[in-house]
Amino acid sequence: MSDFLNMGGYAVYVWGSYAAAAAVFAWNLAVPLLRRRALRRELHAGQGEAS
Amino acid sequence: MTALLSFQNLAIGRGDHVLLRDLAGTVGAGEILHIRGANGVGKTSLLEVLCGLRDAEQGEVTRAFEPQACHWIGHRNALHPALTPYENLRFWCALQGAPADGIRGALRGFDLARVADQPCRQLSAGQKRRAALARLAVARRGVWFLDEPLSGLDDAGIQYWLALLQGHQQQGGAAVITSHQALPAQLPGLRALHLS
Amino acid sequence: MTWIPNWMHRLASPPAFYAFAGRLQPWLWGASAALLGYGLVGGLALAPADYQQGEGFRIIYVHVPAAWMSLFIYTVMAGAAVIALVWRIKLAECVLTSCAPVGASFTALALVSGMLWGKPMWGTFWTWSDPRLVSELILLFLYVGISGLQQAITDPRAAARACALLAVVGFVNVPIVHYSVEWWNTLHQGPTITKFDKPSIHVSMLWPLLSAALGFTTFFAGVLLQRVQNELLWRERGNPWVKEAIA
Amino acid sequence: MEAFLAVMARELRLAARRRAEWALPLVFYAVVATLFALGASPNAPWLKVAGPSILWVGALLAALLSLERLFRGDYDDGTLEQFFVSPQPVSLLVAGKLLAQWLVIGLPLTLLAPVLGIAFGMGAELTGVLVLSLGLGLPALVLLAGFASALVVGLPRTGVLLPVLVLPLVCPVVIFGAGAVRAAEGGAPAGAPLYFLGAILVLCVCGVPLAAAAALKNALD
Repeated sequence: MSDFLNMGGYAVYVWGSYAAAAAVFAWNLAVPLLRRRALRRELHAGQGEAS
Repeated sequence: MTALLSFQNLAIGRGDHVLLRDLAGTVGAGEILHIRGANGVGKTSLLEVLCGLRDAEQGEVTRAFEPQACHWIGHRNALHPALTPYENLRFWCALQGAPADGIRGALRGFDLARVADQPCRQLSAGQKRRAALARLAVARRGVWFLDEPLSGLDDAGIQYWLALLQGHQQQGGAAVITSHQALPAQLPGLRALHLS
Repeated sequence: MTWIPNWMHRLASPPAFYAFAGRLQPWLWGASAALLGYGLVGGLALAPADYQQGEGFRIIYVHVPAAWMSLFIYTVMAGAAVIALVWRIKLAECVLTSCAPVGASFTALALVSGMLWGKPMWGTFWTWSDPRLVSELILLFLYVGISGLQQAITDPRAAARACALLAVVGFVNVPIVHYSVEWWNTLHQGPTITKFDKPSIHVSMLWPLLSAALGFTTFFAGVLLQRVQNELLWRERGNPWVKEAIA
Repeated sequence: MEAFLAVMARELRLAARRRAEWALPLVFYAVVATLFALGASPNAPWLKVAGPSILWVGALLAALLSLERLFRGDYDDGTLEQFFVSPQPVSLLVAGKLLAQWLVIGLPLTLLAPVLGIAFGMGAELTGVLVLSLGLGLPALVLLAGFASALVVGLPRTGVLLPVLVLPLVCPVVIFGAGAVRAAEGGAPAGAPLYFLGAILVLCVCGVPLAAAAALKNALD
């Protein structure tokens, strides 16, 4: 297991890249979902005013 | 009478927002269409669409004249502050392919002979408006599209402009005008389009 | 009006596309999770270490798909830009503005992973002698410029059309940049960094790579649909279908 | 053609009235080059090596800063609307404006460059290549900057946005332009990069006026 984590001495670089990838994926998932929530709130509020 | 300009089922938008729907009308020779309505209702946008400066959201505008056979005078005067009225108009003539020999006379008609060779930044708002409107007299064009032509004009200016307009009508010209001021009711062929 | 197939026209209508995107998304997320999962396990554990680069080559499973995405997304964006400019389809405008931030994030990932790969392999995080790395950097600037332009113009349609023009001009620019950087490097006669030969990829290394690349692509498709849905909801607000959709 | 010349004549007349418009970029260029030299230790050898790129980037920034407001005045005072009701294609009018801008801003910078080149220890032959590369590169730069300023014309404040839009687009121009000088410095023939610059210029001349006209139309809508 520790061999696996050690990555033959390249641990920082290998895990660093995978962490960066994870961050990019998380950001890409989170931003549109948060935006959708904000939109729903905003559009519902706008509807309330209109009717 | 043939229509110089006709539009059907017209929808006008700004950005994603539709301002006006289901507009229709015609403008024939000798007629004046006065577009009226409150601020922000879309008068200028409609005028731009009719002139062809802007695309309609929907619907069709039929123009029975060449694109270069019309006058467009927007609410901005298209005068460079560092150039004189004469230089500005001469540039405009070259741009529009119009002969430049009528410029002095047109400026004189609008009582601008004294300031014709001063940079436009030294002119008052009314004088600048007159210089912009002087284009109407420099080149004869079949259809006029004027956005708030009277803003800033004094009585003498308005009278002179009305005389030009009537002469234009008598020669079979047409005009589409947005204006907050009422146009004199005795103008023949005057029709109003109220937007809401 | 230029002729457009009927089904395309129908799909390009915002409510139809919104519903279509909603139905497609679960499949995309599922496929993406499966492909990325296999790529991850295959790349990190199953594939043998490279005979030259040892375990360090495993960065390839991040770097290559990210670099591929940076170009793929730009192509999608430029395609949408052309459609938006020629046919004035609102959907295409939404697609192209949605592409820019996602593309920027993957380009940044390609750069970061490229640098992390470069340090152990070349001994330096950054080298100006690799045209691909430099081109990626310029590509990132282009993406950022398009995003910035979109945010600076308040009217969404004017913003999208300005971005479309910039995207098309930028699309012509990318190969010129790549070629110019390549030429630029032929000027150096001094010590050049010796690059490793391309690892002769073994099948057990290749399958995870393909799987990861496809996983990245399907993930992008899912994110894109989600973002386009958001754009459509916002730009069509006030229309009856939006009220139904968020009810 | 008459309209094309009229647009050019107007720009040149305005430049003649407002001397700061073309004089300040020259001063800016000289100051930037001086600051680079002052930032180095006196007569540092790398200054001679970096000379071409400093002179190229300085010219680029000087041109860029003065082109930011290129279409702004015409947009604000309504002249752009007159462009679009004119019978002439707008791309032709835009081309006239950009050509005039090159004459007013690009050409003086090109002519100042050899003077600054002396300060960076450039020989006569290198200076010739520098002038030639700027002569081919700056028109392309003016065109691209014109396109970018057409994109942002409707914005009240552009700040640093314009350089961010333009700089990625002009990378190849800088690489080939400064590269031509460095190639000549190393004794290699400078022909190839100059041909590439020429090709880029032709591409820009053909494409950019159309794109800029489309961008202006979009800003008016």
